[in-house]
Amino acid sequence: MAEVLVRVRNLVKYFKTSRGVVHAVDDISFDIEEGKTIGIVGESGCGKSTTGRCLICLIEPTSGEIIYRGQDICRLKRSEMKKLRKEMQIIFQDPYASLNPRKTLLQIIAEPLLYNKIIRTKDKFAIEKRVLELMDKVGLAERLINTYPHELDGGRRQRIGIARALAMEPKFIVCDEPVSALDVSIQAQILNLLKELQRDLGLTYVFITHDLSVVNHFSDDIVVMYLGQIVEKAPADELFENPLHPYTQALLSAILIPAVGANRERIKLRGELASPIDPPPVCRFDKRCNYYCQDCDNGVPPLLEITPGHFVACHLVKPRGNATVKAS
Amino acid sequence: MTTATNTLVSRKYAKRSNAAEVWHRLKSNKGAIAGFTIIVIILSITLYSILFISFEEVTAINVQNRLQPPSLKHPFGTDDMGRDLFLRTLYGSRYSLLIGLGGVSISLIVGLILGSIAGYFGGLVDDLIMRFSDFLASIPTLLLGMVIVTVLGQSLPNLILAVGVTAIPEFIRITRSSVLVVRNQEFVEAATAIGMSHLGIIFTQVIPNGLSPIIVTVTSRIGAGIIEAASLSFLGFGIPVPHPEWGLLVSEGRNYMRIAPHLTYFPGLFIMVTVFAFNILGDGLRDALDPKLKK
Amino acid sequence: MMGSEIKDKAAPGYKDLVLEVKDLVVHYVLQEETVEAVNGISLSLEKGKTIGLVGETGAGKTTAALAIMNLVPDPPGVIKGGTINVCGYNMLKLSSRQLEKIRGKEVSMIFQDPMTSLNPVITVGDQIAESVMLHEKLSYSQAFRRAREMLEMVGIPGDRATEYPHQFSGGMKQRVGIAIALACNPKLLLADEPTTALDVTIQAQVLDMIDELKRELGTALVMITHDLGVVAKTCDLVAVMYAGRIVEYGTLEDVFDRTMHPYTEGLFNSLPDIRNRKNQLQPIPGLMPDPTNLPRDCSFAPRCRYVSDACREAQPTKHQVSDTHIVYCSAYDDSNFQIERARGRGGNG
Amino acid sequence: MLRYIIRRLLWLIPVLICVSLTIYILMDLAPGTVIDALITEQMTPEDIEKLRQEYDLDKPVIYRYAKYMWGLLHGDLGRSQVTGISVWESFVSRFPATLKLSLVSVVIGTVLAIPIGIFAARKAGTIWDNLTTGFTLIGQSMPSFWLGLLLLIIFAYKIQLFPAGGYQGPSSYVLPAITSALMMTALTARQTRSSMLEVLRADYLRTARAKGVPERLVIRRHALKNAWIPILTTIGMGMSRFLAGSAVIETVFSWPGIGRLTVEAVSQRDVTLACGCVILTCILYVIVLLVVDLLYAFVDPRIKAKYASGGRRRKVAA
Repeated sequence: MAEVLVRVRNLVKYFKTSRGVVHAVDDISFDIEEGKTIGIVGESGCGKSTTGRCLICLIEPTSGEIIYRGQDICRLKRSEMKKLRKEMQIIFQDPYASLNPRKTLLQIIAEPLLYNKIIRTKDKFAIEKRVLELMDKVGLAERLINTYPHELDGGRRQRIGIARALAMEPKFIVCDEPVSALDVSIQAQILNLLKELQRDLGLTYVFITHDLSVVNHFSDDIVVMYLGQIVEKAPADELFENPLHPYTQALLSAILIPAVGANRERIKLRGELASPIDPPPVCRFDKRCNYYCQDCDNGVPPLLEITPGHFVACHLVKPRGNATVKAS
Repeated sequence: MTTATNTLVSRKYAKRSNAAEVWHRLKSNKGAIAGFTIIVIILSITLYSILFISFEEVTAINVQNRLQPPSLKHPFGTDDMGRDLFLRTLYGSRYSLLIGLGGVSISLIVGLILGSIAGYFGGLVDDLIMRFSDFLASIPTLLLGMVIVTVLGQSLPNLILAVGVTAIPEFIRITRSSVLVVRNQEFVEAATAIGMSHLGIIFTQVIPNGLSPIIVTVTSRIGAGIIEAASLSFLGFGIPVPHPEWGLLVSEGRNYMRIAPHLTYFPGLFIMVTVFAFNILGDGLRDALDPKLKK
Repeated sequence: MMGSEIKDKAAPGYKDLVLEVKDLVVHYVLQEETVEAVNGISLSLEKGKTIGLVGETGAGKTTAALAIMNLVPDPPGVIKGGTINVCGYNMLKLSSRQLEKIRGKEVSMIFQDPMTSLNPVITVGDQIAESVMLHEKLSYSQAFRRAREMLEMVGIPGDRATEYPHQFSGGMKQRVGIAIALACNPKLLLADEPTTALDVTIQAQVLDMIDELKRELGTALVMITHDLGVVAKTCDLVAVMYAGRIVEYGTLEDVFDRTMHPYTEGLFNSLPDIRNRKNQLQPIPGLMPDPTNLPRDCSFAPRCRYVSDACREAQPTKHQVSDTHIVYCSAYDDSNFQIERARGRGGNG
Repeated sequence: MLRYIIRRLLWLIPVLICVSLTIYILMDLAPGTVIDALITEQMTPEDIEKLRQEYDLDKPVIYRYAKYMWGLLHGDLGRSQVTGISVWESFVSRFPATLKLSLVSVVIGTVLAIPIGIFAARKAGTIWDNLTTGFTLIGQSMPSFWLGLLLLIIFAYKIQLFPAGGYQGPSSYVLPAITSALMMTALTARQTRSSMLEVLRADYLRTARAKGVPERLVIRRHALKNAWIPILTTIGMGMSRFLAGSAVIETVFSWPGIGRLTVEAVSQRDVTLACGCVILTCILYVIVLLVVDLLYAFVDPRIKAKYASGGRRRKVAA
């Protein structure tokens, strides 16, 4: 069993708005093992991006702990946090908005090096050497060193984002929908690159996405979120073979498989995502659920270990293996 | 690798920088080039007048020569005291330029600081600064200018101050909104992720990216400032006589509209051309700096 | 009654062919360069059928769809050649007044981004009623009643007709977009990535709904998408596009099970297989060519793993594999050539 | 909605306090006092002292301000320190002149500007667009006093078509209205052009065309309705700018409006009159802006919803 790198305990993030408190992330806990990839899936507004940003302290959680190698990073002082920043990085979804349009590729990749005084600003040769090394690692041609992001296509921009994240030799990278803005052929290039880097550098990933086939391909463990809460958590194989939460089942059945006749009858959900503003203290999925019954209004279901390693939060799924809900 | 040790690879692939790119696009904008040319001409006129025209020369009274129509000797004619209007108009360019540039610098500095604080930090600071800006903006500009000049006395620095203060709210608002746009971008988050401080982010990420609308406002505001100052002078709240400020010259010409309309034509024309130059330059800059036009 | 009206005007040879496109070429002429968006595509579609137009960003799918409506923004767009026939009307020869009569009535379109494609200051009811009033000469109250019916049909309570787009969620807005498009029972519907901006579960709902309505109304559908899963679910015919050309064309089974073109194969190999998570992705190397500077030879050649000298000499040759299946690839000049996907199939079955 | 209006009007109170405090104290601190104009050579120092006491000049400025504010609280704007006429009365007697002129110019400006702006936007990049852009830029660059004087020289002195000034009869409106309408037109046309350009790129216009809406209606019903907000802002700004700058045009055409009244008050150090004028102009100013904001709600349902929910905007992080 690999060592646990990050422990998330009772993470909560609320946003105050004029219309009420948005419960973006509402009391979630999970562990991230070193050298592995944990996938977080869910639809828009389920709080997956907020979780990712909390994990590396880009936004401060309302409450809860994020324990990185034994230290609660939410309680660190600025200077201590600055040291830790080098170990944790993020790759963003939008390769257009995540790069400063006024800087060249060289400046963008060198920025973390200079800012953290890893290399002195004056040492132009050392900077360039390191930048070229990183560009080579992510598959960017040397001649692009002086280009601006807007001159490049989405795939190459995403490579810049990866090179920037790698510059400080991090151990832990949050990938926030890194391929969802890319075309299929480019998406596969980037996914392979990320895998290769993980193998070579021993990286730990949190892979946030809404694309289930990508997360299945890419992750070791999968966390399924719905309206700010974890509904199911299991190793990828287990989750895809034996989904237990009604929402996960619906989600999996909605995947469109690119093969003739492969698309089975899908589980139809009622209605649409409820509002994350001041939700009632019951199962968040209740009214849309095909198995909705009175039990479902008995408070928020706890996340229970049903079989070893497989956690589900549903009033109808009880431990000891006799799941009432079966995949159709 | 061995041969490259003493030349930077980045130099090998050197190309146009962002600023050079904007300049390139500005060059292909005919309006901007026209505006730029006029501004250069006016600047050289100002330089010429500083070097070669003395204050005595433009204020010396020569009654025999009064109210002469334009001629070869006096291209713009002479005024009611026989002073050559051509020299006076050339001499006056310095006031308008100083007021335009000086006024904008004041409002730019104050607006930039307050606007970026408000936009970046938000919350209570934002509310306070915006209330201040609203308050300042709810006093009609010309009125505020008149009061400032009246209180502090009629002089060039006070006129600059008056023009500057009245434009502060505009700069606060424009800075704040462009900071707000930039600060929610992902690359600002990326900067936080590499451990950058607030100050570092403001200076390296937010300001360079929020600058375009501010630059455009600066150019068009210079023009507006010149008109405002001229209007104040015209109403009698400007630089005192006998300084040949353009607005004052028009105001003097007003008394002789029937018999010597040239006194009104020329100084006003100079105001208009100068302001036009800044406006059209601002217009060109707006196009050149617009990221939407970038490919 | 509508049918007879059309048949009177219909071009000779029109039977159940709702759409026929021949050698369509569309370029965007900009100041400094010309974007060659669509470079000679041909399609035909019968009543009630669905064709999938598949390709990546910049393949020219959207431009092709806009050209079918004769809505390519001009300038800079120029339709350089070809013919487009919709329900017997020659779209490129009609006056703008005649076009306005056909758009929304015979052919209509659903756009990709439901957030921006509805007018934010007009109620959704009025937006639906507008096209009914224009095409069916109904009074406002009759048209508005129809608008409410349409909303009900796409699963939105009719009472919400008086609300504005900002009061709806993304999935609901796309339903409104569909209601607008279907308000006058068009013969042909163009759907430009109708579900790309939506969540997975909502995507499934919307696709099901399009499918149902299509069947109910007998509408022919052009489904533009980059998602092979969507194609598998909805389409009868598939046209795979690359750099403004169709590279492979056939029935769903032709293209998916008897894949011929290396690019189509590359697309399949780039997709993670949900049934086998351990398999390695094989991305197509390199990038799509710059559409302002397309090569005169096969534009896929630089990325193709089967490339040979013949590919670099001329445009790929057309091979009619079967009645329904066409592939444009010079490699098939050699009758023994097979792509790996086909070899694998041969080995297994 | 009503809550929003009330909140905006309540906000006037602190603004007016700040404005009056600033103006009053600044004016009071200015060199010279109002009695300078009243002192004659025959006056003895005692007489002058009596005069000073009469105007409370022996007391601190805060005392005078407090006294002024006390009056203001009771709806009394005080009397002019120079002429002794009630500030309210002189303002009310001068206000119609300014209002008529500003309405005429706003109407002319809007009616001309919007078609010009739409025309330029639809012909963007052509010679027609460049011509209108040139015209609007010149319009914006012309100092209004100069334009006014030029018109006077040509139409009042050279061809004597219109009166040179004054405030009687429709013909006296022509020149001042043209002067102020030109500024208005230039500003509004430019704004209309750029906001139409923005809207013409929008996806929903494509939707409208795709459902067969005739081009004329696409522009009128779909595009213009969305372009209104920035145009309204500019019209409101133009209107308030007119209030602010009315002094200039009124001076040129000897127009008996509030702009001239204020200028006279400030130059005569008539603190009460000046302060009263500033306060009343401010109120007008804020009301114009409020009306513009309310018109937004009329054209854009999203803004209406925002006002209805109290009007505070805050970003919701995703």
